Amino acid sequence: MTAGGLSIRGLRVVFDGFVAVDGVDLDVAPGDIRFLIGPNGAGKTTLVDAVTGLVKASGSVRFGETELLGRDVHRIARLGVGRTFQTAALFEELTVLQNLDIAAGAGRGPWTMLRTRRAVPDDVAFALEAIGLAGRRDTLAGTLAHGQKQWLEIGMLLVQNARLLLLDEPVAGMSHEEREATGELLGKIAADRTVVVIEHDMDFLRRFARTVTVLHAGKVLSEGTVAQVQADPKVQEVYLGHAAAESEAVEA
Amino acid sequence: MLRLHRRGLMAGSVALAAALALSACGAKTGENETAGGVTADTSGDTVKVGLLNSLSGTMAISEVTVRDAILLAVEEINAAGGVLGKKIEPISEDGASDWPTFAEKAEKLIKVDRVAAVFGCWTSASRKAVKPVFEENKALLFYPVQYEGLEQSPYIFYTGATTNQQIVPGLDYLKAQGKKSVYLVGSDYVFPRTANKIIKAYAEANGLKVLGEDYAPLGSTEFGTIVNKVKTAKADAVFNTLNGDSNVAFFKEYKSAGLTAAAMPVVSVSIAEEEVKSIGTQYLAGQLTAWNYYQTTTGPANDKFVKAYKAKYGADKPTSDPMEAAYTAVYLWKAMVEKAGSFEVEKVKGASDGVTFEAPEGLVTVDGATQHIHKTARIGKIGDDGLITEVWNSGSPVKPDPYLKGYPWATGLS
Amino acid sequence: MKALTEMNPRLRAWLGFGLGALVLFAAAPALLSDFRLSLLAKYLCFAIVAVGIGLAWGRGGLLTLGQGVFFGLGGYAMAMHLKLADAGPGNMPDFMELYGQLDELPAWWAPFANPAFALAATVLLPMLVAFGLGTLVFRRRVRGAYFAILSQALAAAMVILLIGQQGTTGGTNGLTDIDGFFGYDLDDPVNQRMVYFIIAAVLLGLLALTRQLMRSRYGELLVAVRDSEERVRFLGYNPANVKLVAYVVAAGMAGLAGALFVPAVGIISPALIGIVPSIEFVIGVAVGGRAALLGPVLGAVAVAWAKTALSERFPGTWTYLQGAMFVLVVAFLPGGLASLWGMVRRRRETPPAPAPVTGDQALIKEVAV
Amino acid sequence: MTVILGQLFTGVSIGAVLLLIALGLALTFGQMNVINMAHGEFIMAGAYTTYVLQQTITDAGVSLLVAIPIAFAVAGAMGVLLEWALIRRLYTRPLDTLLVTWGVSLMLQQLARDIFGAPNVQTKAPDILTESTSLGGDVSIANSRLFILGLVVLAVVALTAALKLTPLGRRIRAVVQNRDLAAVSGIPTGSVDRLTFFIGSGLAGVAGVALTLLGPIGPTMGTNIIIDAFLVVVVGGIGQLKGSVIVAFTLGMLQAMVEYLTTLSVAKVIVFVAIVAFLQWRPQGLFTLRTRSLA
Repeated sequence: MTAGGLSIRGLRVVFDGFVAVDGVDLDVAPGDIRFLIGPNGAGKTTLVDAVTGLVKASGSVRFGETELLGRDVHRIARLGVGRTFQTAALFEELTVLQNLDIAAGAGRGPWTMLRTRRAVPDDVAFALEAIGLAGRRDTLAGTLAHGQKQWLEIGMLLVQNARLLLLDEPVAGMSHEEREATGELLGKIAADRTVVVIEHDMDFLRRFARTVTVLHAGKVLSEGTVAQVQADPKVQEVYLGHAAAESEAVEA
Repeated sequence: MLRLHRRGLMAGSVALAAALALSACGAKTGENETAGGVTADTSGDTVKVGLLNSLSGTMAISEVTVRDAILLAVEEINAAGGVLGKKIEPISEDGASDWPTFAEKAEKLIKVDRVAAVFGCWTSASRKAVKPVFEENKALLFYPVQYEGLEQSPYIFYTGATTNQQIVPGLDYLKAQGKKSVYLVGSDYVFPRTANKIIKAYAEANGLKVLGEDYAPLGSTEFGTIVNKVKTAKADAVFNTLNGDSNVAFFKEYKSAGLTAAAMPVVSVSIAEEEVKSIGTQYLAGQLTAWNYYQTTTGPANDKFVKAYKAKYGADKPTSDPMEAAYTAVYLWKAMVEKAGSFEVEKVKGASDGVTFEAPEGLVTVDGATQHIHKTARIGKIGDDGLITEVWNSGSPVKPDPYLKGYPWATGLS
Repeated sequence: MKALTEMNPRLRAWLGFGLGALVLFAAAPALLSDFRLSLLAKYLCFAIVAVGIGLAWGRGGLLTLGQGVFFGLGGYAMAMHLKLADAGPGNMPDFMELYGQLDELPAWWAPFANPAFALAATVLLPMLVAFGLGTLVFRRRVRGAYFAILSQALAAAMVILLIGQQGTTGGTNGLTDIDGFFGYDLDDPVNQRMVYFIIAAVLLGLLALTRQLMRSRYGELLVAVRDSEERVRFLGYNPANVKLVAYVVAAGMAGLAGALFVPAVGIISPALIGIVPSIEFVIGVAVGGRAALLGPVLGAVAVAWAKTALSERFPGTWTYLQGAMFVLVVAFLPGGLASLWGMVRRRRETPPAPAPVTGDQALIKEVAV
Repeated sequence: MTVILGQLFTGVSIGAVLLLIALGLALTFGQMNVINMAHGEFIMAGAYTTYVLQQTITDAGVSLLVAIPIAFAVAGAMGVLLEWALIRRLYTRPLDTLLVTWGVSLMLQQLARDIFGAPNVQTKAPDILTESTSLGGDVSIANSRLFILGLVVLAVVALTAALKLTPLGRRIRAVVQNRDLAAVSGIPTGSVDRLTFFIGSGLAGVAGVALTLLGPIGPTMGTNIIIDAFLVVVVGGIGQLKGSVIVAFTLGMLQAMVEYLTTLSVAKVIVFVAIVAFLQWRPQGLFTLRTRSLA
């Protein structure tokens, strides 16, 4: 296992007797862009919840050398684990700049916190450029277009200096152009980070996934490259031929 | 430039504040005071008096009736020609059941309205809050409610009972009835705690056993435990200094627990005719109260008072001890002013000793030394009709003794 | 052009402070009688509490219905010192001998004889209590309505405790009859004026401090926590600490206000601490505009003034009006009167931070699915 | 020994009163997450209903029994009105609901003062409810307390049955668990909310009738008890009645025992400390409807 990667062993999450994640083992290497797919209720989001400390889980989740399970959400975040949510969760009453500045600031000392921001920090300026919102930095986040909100979320992960990015349906509702842009952004980001993406969009997956894990009923069903997974009969069965059919249609 | 500007402004405002604060320093404590109080404005053909009662908030229930009684007295006096030829102009302020508000309104009445005297306050806390205001400004307050004693402000006249005119007679009565033990129940504030201290001292000297002492927070309505304790203590009587809503809950619980007036009578010092109405005779009939006045008190002065009150405010409105004391207070002030021939506070005070008034409760006399009044103590029994009838009285007015100096057992209390 | 817009808010703020100072230090004393000025002093004390509530509730979303507790702690600390000073060294305050029948000063009173200790305690004691309770409550993520109800219950418990210890706290009477203020005779109108100036200066100072807090990075973070506590957690902050700072600062302000209230009015009593006064502190903030800087101040002064003016003539009507203010302002104008001002004046120096919108709820639903 | 038995029953009866005043809240606050500070005034409305009825029905027993359904309807109607006029606009702003309903409670109190006068009014209880039942020896139980205990058991059973067994109850629970899903499934969430409010507020009215047997009937009677009721629901946890039931009786016992050993003031303070300590242990209360939501 590579240092800096995500390593999950025997992860189990139970809600009131319902087993949402049932003994998942998962390794994601640094530099990888891993897509998590699976039908509704497969446990994708729950897995991310468990990694980020939101729900209680048993087993082991290591990021690099550090065990994450049992830590508070904000401690896990400080270890360099960042996530986004299916619908953008931004501070809508604050500007783009303020959103990014807050995301960048978890490590700031009290003195810095109590002073007014005089200039735009370098990392924030860089992120503004990277997500293409430099021109809208004083806009209230709540008034951004849907795609821009998603980008802002990714920008917040960048300035947060997350080494492990967990993105929950980052391109849902985006136009084709926006998806392309997002995918390219992911590619750039992934160079020195570990990225996990939950996504239903097969087209997007084929374009940008480096590896894929298929979850079904809380268990890992299949794992490998896009081609390997698509070829897996178990996956085709679960998806009722849906994914395969779609891919054939696209290729045809 | 901007920074300079900011610093300059900041320095400027700090300096301004400091200069103002320093230049504003006045007398130090202990220095001779220059302020000599505020003189009442009696230049016109009317004289203003202040009415300071809670017209809103939790105490409004009781205090509004006191205000009504004061207004009745004012009206009667004006109809008879006023005081020293001037009509009384009442100015009513709302203390809002909030002690700092009482202090604020007292100050307003004295300084802004420049009244000749103020009538009002009910709770000890409101009196304590306004006391320094009256003393500072050398103005007069007439306080019409029975209270816990241990006070004698030169600027307050106390027309309600002090402890030796209400609580001590109540205990004397119990002792005369052959009661050997009492249980003390009270609200958690100054009056009950002080009253119970006096009761305990009395009990020790008179062979009465105090079997228990319990306090409920003001407004508390859960008396299950206290009544259970009272019941198991098996005392001969209960001495009740609860106030307000708590009385309702206490007596309902008391009756429901099977305790009766015959077996274990309760002597209450805060239940007058108005409260009887709201608790219900179903629960109260046969219980005892200690006051100086009841609506049923006999005599032409009371017949006139009750008749006038009901005519003005409604036939279903009972009269009670604090109302009578407030009504009396206005007449006493009138008598003092007339004796002094002046509205000036110091002259009125000087003339106060020995002033009498044929009050609804009988003859009352001002004791100039303590600024309390001689009052007749009365024990009453609550009847099925909601009225309280006298079962015992002290025979003659009792000399006020706020510090209980005339009672050997009370040494060490004050 | 750009320089101008950047400089503008700062300049405007200082002009605003200058104007405020002019009104408080020059106009009010010149125009108002001693009596009215002492009333204003009292209102300004409430305004100081309101500034703190504006920070904690308006910016932090912490609806604290127990500010009376901190107001009381500060007030009692100050009053205890003044009572001891009035009594003179070695003597006990008058009421203790009367009601408490104590032979000597209780140990916990003794340190308050020291003016430095008492002054420090007026601010630090409330902050300490807020820190203790806040740590327990926020760390366990007790929030929203739960926090409001708990803070209200705290006020109720505090009143019961104070009243129960009559011998050492004065019970329902509270501490009254305070004559001196650090050697100055409070009966002297000149000294009353001095107290007023001190209160006004403290209010201005705290406004400046709060303005800085609101505009700082911390202020932005606080709004973020208010709108989406969970999101902030995922960015690596512990929201409990962020809220704690606002709560503790608000408590300190309430304590200071209580301490200044004592020389201004001459009394501190449990009647100022309980559930009702605590919630009345909130009404002024709501009316003025909870998230604005000046809104709470003006709202608190206006409501207190209206109460004095109206309750004299129409005590019943005042209660209706007070109830109606809660209903109309909170339900239909959650930004308070300040938001009207904002609507009129299009441009704003800081991004608006109006009524908390429950971003959290969207998030909750989100992660729940 | 008799003391301890007596106190045990006192604890149970304090718990019964707590539960009775908290039951309606458990429904409106617990199930709908709406903090209704005017709940105390609905209790007051129930008590005044009893008083008004006694002006026409002179027999105390009959009027008390008649008062129960009528108070339920009166307070319930007030609840629906409040929900319709204000609360439904504020579902996403729970803290503002708290303040708004506080304002409503102030106005209702003043309204009561204007209609019935500031002083407390009296009602007559049927004689049997002012007596006590002996359990042998010195131990006896006040009939009024037994009546309230019976009433609260009845209310809890009826409410539980209604929630579990009737189609309406299932709808209420569906809305509680997932409002959006319920809405999509064709459940009219608006009218379900209003109905829940009707029942919750109606229960407050019934509590008001019962309280006429124990305490004062006046404009401020609601404010004195509302905080206790809220604490029961907060500690009991959201979304389940059994939490409130257990907590009400536990707090009742705790208060009775501590009060017996010390004083009522100390008991109140200790109960508060116990609640803060308890919330340290279980910040979401005793029982919480477990969903996968952020808690």
